[in-house]
Amino acid sequence: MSSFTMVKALNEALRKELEADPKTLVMGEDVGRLGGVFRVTDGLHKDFGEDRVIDTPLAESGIVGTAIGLALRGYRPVVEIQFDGFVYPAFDQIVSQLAKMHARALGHVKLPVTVRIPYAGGIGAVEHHSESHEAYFAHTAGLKVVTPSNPVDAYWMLRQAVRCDDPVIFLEPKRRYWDKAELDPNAAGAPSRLHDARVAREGRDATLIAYGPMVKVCLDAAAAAEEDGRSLEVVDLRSLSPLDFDTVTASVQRTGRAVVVHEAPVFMGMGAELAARITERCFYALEAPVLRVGGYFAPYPPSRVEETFLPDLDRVLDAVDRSLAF
Amino acid sequence: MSSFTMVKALNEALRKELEADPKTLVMGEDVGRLGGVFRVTDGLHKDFGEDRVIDTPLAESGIVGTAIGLALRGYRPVVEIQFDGFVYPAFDQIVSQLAKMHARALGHVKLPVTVRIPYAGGIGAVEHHSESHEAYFAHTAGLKVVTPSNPVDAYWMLRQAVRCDDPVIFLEPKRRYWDKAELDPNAAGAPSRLHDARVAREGRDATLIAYGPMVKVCLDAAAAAEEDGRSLEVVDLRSLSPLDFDTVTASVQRTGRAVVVHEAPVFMGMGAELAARITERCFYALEAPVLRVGGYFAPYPPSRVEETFLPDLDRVLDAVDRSLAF
Amino acid sequence: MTVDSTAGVPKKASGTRRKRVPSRAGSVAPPPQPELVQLLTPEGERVEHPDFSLETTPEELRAIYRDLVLVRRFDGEATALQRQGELGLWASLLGQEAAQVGSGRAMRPGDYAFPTYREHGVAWCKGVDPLNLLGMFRGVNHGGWDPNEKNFHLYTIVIGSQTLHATGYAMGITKDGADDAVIAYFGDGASSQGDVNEAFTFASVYNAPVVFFCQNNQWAISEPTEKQSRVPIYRRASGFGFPGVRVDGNDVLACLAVTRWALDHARSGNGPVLVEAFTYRMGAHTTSDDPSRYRMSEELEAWKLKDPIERLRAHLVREGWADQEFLDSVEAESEQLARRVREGVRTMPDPSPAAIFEHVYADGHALVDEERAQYEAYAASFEGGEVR
Amino acid sequence: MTVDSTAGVPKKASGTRRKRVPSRAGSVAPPPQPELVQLLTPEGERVEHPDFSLETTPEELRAIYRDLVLVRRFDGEATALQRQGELGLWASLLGQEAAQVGSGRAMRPGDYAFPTYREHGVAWCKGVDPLNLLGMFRGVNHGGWDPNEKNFHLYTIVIGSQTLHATGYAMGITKDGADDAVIAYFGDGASSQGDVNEAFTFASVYNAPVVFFCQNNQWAISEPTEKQSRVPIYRRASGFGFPGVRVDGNDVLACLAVTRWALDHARSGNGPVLVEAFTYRMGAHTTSDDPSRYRMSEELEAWKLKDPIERLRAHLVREGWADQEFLDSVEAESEQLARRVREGVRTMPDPSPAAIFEHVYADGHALVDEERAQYEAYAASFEGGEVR
Ligand SMILES: Cc1ncc(C[n+]2csc(CCOP(=O)(O)OP(=O)(O)O)c2C)c(N)n1
Ligand SMILES: Cc1ncc(C[n+]2csc(CCOP(=O)(O)OP(=O)(O)O)c2C)c(N)n1
Ligand SMILES: [Mg+2]
Ligand SMILES: [Mg+2]
Repeated sequence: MSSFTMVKALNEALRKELEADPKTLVMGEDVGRLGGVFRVTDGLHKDFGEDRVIDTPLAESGIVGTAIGLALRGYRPVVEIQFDGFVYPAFDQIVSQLAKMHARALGHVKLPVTVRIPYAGGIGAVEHHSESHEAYFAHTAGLKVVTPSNPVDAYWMLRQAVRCDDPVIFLEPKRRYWDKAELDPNAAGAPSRLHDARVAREGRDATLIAYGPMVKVCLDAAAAAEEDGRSLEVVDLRSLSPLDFDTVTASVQRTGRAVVVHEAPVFMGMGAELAARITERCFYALEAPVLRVGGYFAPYPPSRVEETFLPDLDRVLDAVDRSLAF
Repeated sequence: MSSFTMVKALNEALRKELEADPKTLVMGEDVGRLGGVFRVTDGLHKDFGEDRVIDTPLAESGIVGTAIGLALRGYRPVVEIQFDGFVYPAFDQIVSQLAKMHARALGHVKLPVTVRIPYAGGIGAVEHHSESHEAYFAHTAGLKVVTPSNPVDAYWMLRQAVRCDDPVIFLEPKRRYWDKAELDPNAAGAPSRLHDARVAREGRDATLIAYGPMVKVCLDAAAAAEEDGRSLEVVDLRSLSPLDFDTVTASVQRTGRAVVVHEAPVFMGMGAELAARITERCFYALEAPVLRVGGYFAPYPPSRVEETFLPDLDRVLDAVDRSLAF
Repeated sequence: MTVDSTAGVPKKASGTRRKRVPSRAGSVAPPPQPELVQLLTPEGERVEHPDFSLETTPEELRAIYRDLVLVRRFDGEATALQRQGELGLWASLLGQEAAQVGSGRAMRPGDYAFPTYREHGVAWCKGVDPLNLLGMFRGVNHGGWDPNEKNFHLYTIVIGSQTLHATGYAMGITKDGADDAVIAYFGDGASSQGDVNEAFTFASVYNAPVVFFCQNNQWAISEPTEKQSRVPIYRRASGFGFPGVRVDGNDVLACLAVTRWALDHARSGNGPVLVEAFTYRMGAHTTSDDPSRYRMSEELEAWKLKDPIERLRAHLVREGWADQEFLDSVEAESEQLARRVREGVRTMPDPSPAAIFEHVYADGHALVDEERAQYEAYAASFEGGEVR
Repeated sequence: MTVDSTAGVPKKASGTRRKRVPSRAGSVAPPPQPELVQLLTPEGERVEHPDFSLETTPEELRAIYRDLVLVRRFDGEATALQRQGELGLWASLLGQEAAQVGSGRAMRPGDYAFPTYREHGVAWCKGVDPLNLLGMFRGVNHGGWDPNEKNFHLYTIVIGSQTLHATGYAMGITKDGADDAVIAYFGDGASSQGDVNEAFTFASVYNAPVVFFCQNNQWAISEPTEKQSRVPIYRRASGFGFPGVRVDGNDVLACLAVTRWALDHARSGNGPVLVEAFTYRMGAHTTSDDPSRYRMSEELEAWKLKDPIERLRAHLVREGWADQEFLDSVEAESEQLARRVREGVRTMPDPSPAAIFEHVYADGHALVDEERAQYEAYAASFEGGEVR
């Protein structure tokens, strides 16, 4: 056990996978000598060489498209998209090719491609560097979509994503990159399956449902609520597609109330699906409609107002109040 | 008044807008001499010339990107994407530029670009020609998203879309292209505002909510249900962003039950948002959770099984039964 | 010389403003067409080319002839089957047989082809059963053959996408230290797509063993090639730092020789090559298309004189390498093929509705499982237990 | 000649397989660098070029010198302001002043520029207040100036996108029958993006009056130009059928002359031109970057000798067109500019939180209105009535 930031945990996961399978590749813009703009690939170029840790031309469609070709030749590429807002040039390759080729080939080919994307806001960045676009990917059949909330999950989830025979969109909450946790990278295996949600904190009065960057906000909110005598359960989804509704609904059946929290705009966000499905499954258990806290229906704003845009402890507790008052 | 197919209605709408404003342009692949693969632009190239009805190179990002530039120069381009599945190469230009540039410029520039897309299934086509991707666009702030269900709406909604100073994603339900209706293209103006939903059929027992290609399925279902003594209301959303929740919730407040129907996969589709928001607004009026009927979480299948994939009268009424039995 | 000498060198930077010559899209005079690599004239005469030689035996030429005829017959049958309602759509290769058979035959078994939706002749050369090609056009699958069985990838409909897959595959060949190469097929229209140009960049930067084979059949549905480029497409390559060649796409021998050279160039570590096969789409874009709306029949007539099969037949007959018996036997074989295809299509089973849920994921997905179970319960609620 | 003569012509189609020379990405030997258009040597000596001439007055040269100095000073101040926490990020143009001021000055007021995020010198020449450029780097807006006021579009961060906007804008100029032209700025890295290549296609097919101005500063963050192209970037143009020129990007006079020629070429109805300004990014990619991780300091030292400002100063002094007084006055003016910028940034107001909801749509949107009202009610529930 030693202390890892999420960046270091991700780096270690890549290193382990590069060691384990000579067919595993890392590719993307500046992932080589620089080690990535967030240093997630730091040192890998030096240790595994430019044949396995590949600086690509500046073209995201090309990166994902050639990764598909490499996968067809038997490779296992881990692609880095430098920032969330730069994945869209690759959208066609992701949605029409990466997601659909296995089905198109009636299973004859597999596409074990992991697409790592540092995503979401809160780091004071310029435009296109703070987007939460998980809904686009989650709505796309053929993709798996996961996002860790802490270094330990980041490590194990990335290793599982790389080994998964399906394409995985791996969303890294960049504002949590420097959070630390104790991790034993040589432990026997992942503490739990890739696609299980996790009850991050137990509680009785309402369930907060979050993933990636918002799990910490919800945990903080639950801690603050405790001081007011309210007991909030926090569920960390970890996987958005597939989505572990059993864990979610089991919690809501107990608490009777749910608030979903994410950075993406509320409209057509993950919260909509969660609200719809929780209501289907827990209709009689619900004391209040599932409420949603998220970004507003607007482009991600300039950094000097991003705090207003981003759900925070106050907005989460405001929604909890509204839920309890219903 | 005379009889128009939806294709002819759309064609007439474009003609009227090309006549009304010399800055209006039509551009896309094969929209010129051929008149578009569905003949929506038939005759326009001949009558308005190749400076206004423009056959473009085969590059969707280029089409939308140059349309943005033309809009910046004061033009009002109406872009055709040949089929739903071919819009993804333009996704970056749509999501990062078209949708956001007005906000980026603090309102200094306007982007009156209409992106027409023949979408959805039911015509027995090969892959990529039957997709329903409205959720991607509806989740994107900065875009408006509309879809007509019949020739009269098609005519007026397209005219309004072209005149709108915001970018509009105009989704044309291609399986309804050859449906007919009586239309007076010289009437004084649109029968209603662009963004209003419409109660397409009144009823008491439950509300069917649909748009584009599924409105007819729901109307048929309502007619069939009447024979069983059930009175179903049908709401045609027409606009998906903004979404007219007032009309929707007014209906559900009356009926107490709602079923949303669309071709797109249920997971993260429009039905999720509708269910979530209806539940928020009508919590105590709901006799059952909002149910959803839609495509499965899979790539759109080969045409010989598309009927299984597509919601039909039986699946809609099955959901109504489940709602009523709740 | 610092100004690229191939296009519009300024004589002198003029201080004064030249009067603007108004110009409209498409009105730029097309440059003179470059000469094509040709080894067999339209009249069937064998000619030599300074850069590309080819040695063939009569037997090989007969085998090529057989390929051309069978491929055309298969294609014609598919068109007929579409008219009869057995297929939903068909994209005919009529006129492009030489480009496809020539390039297809240039590949070794280890070489991999990434086709568009029209490469029936390449599929034939790679040994793919033609019936396999019909599944997607009939609507029973989206392709569905095993690409690795014959090193022939699935048809790709999204224009240009496959050029990146081909390039990535070729990058993998380099990593493997293998002796194989790849052909990425695409059309004149596709040359405008960002993906194709990104493929050029990746292939040249990584020196990948990929041949970009552009069948310039003069049309992208209704748009002539001038809507895609104002210079010949083969010239695109030089701007990316690799060679481009224009070959007579109706000359199967030239296509064979040039593609073989290109593949060898690529597999020898010299990086990509762009081959532009100058040919003509003799039919409609697909069976849904009506070319009379946008092109002159004279054009078609002119190209008929360059027919790829006729010229090889003339050559074989002139040289005395093919007698009537041979020609008849090929004809008979082609009829047999057509019959097999016809019967195969008519008895091709529809997929079961539950096929929708199969192969969405390799490792499974809870939502797919759930929806499948729901569907099955729903279907069971009907008489007969299955819905259509 | 059918094989493009500029890249790897085969001598003869070899029947035998050459032994494969294994090759790794990047290991291809770079071709010899072409000569640059140069009018002013690094030593400040005025030279003539056979294709590009330029007539200038001493006064004009002094004005150019002033631009260069002020732009550099402004840029340095912005870098300092970032270090002081006043800006979140800064993308320095250090080393690229000549490319920007030369091309920027070549434009007429009616000409339109579509910049990346680094064209502070072009903005300066177009008359945009430098303070406006700082808003997005401070995080108070995403740009926000009125592009039509000075015909200078907003900074575009998504690499390559703006080249299509520029092309569309230029197509509009043609439709208007106007006498204007457009410059699309982009970097060496951007040349790999599909969008840029699609822009080349659209511009050439529609013969649009757009100059593609690529500042090849040798680096795309940590990737050297060889990761983007194995031939000089200016050569890309010929494959699309328009001229490409490589100019010494540290020679402001050459940049001015070549860009002026290119703009005139474009506005005269001859279609697009690609100008590659060969220069060097002297600083980090942005203030977030640490170039010591990936490049040698010797490279930097070599380029220091080619400094764009030094050579013009040397020229002015040698010709006796600038005395100490003049140089001092420019220096003083640059300090004044820096002071104004410093003060301007420090007093730049933060946007109000409700700005999030403004300008999302031009014609309004019910959901935005609803969320805004909700936000305002929520904010009002706090003491002081506003949340941060
Ligand atoms: C990305 C994309 N856009 C549009 C289409 C629709 N489409 C199908 S074929 C075609 C023309 C292709 O022309 P070309 O590349 O010359 O190939 P050809 O059909 O002539 O063989 C078009 C526009 C598509 N399949 N994919
Ligand atoms: C589509 C996209 N991908 C990635 C990035 C991240 N990024 C910002 S600048 C840059 C390098 C750009 O290099 P170049 O085009 O040479 O311009 P320069 O920064 O050298 O001026 C990258 C990769 C981006 N902004 N947009
Ligand atoms: Mg073609
Ligand atoms: Mg650069």
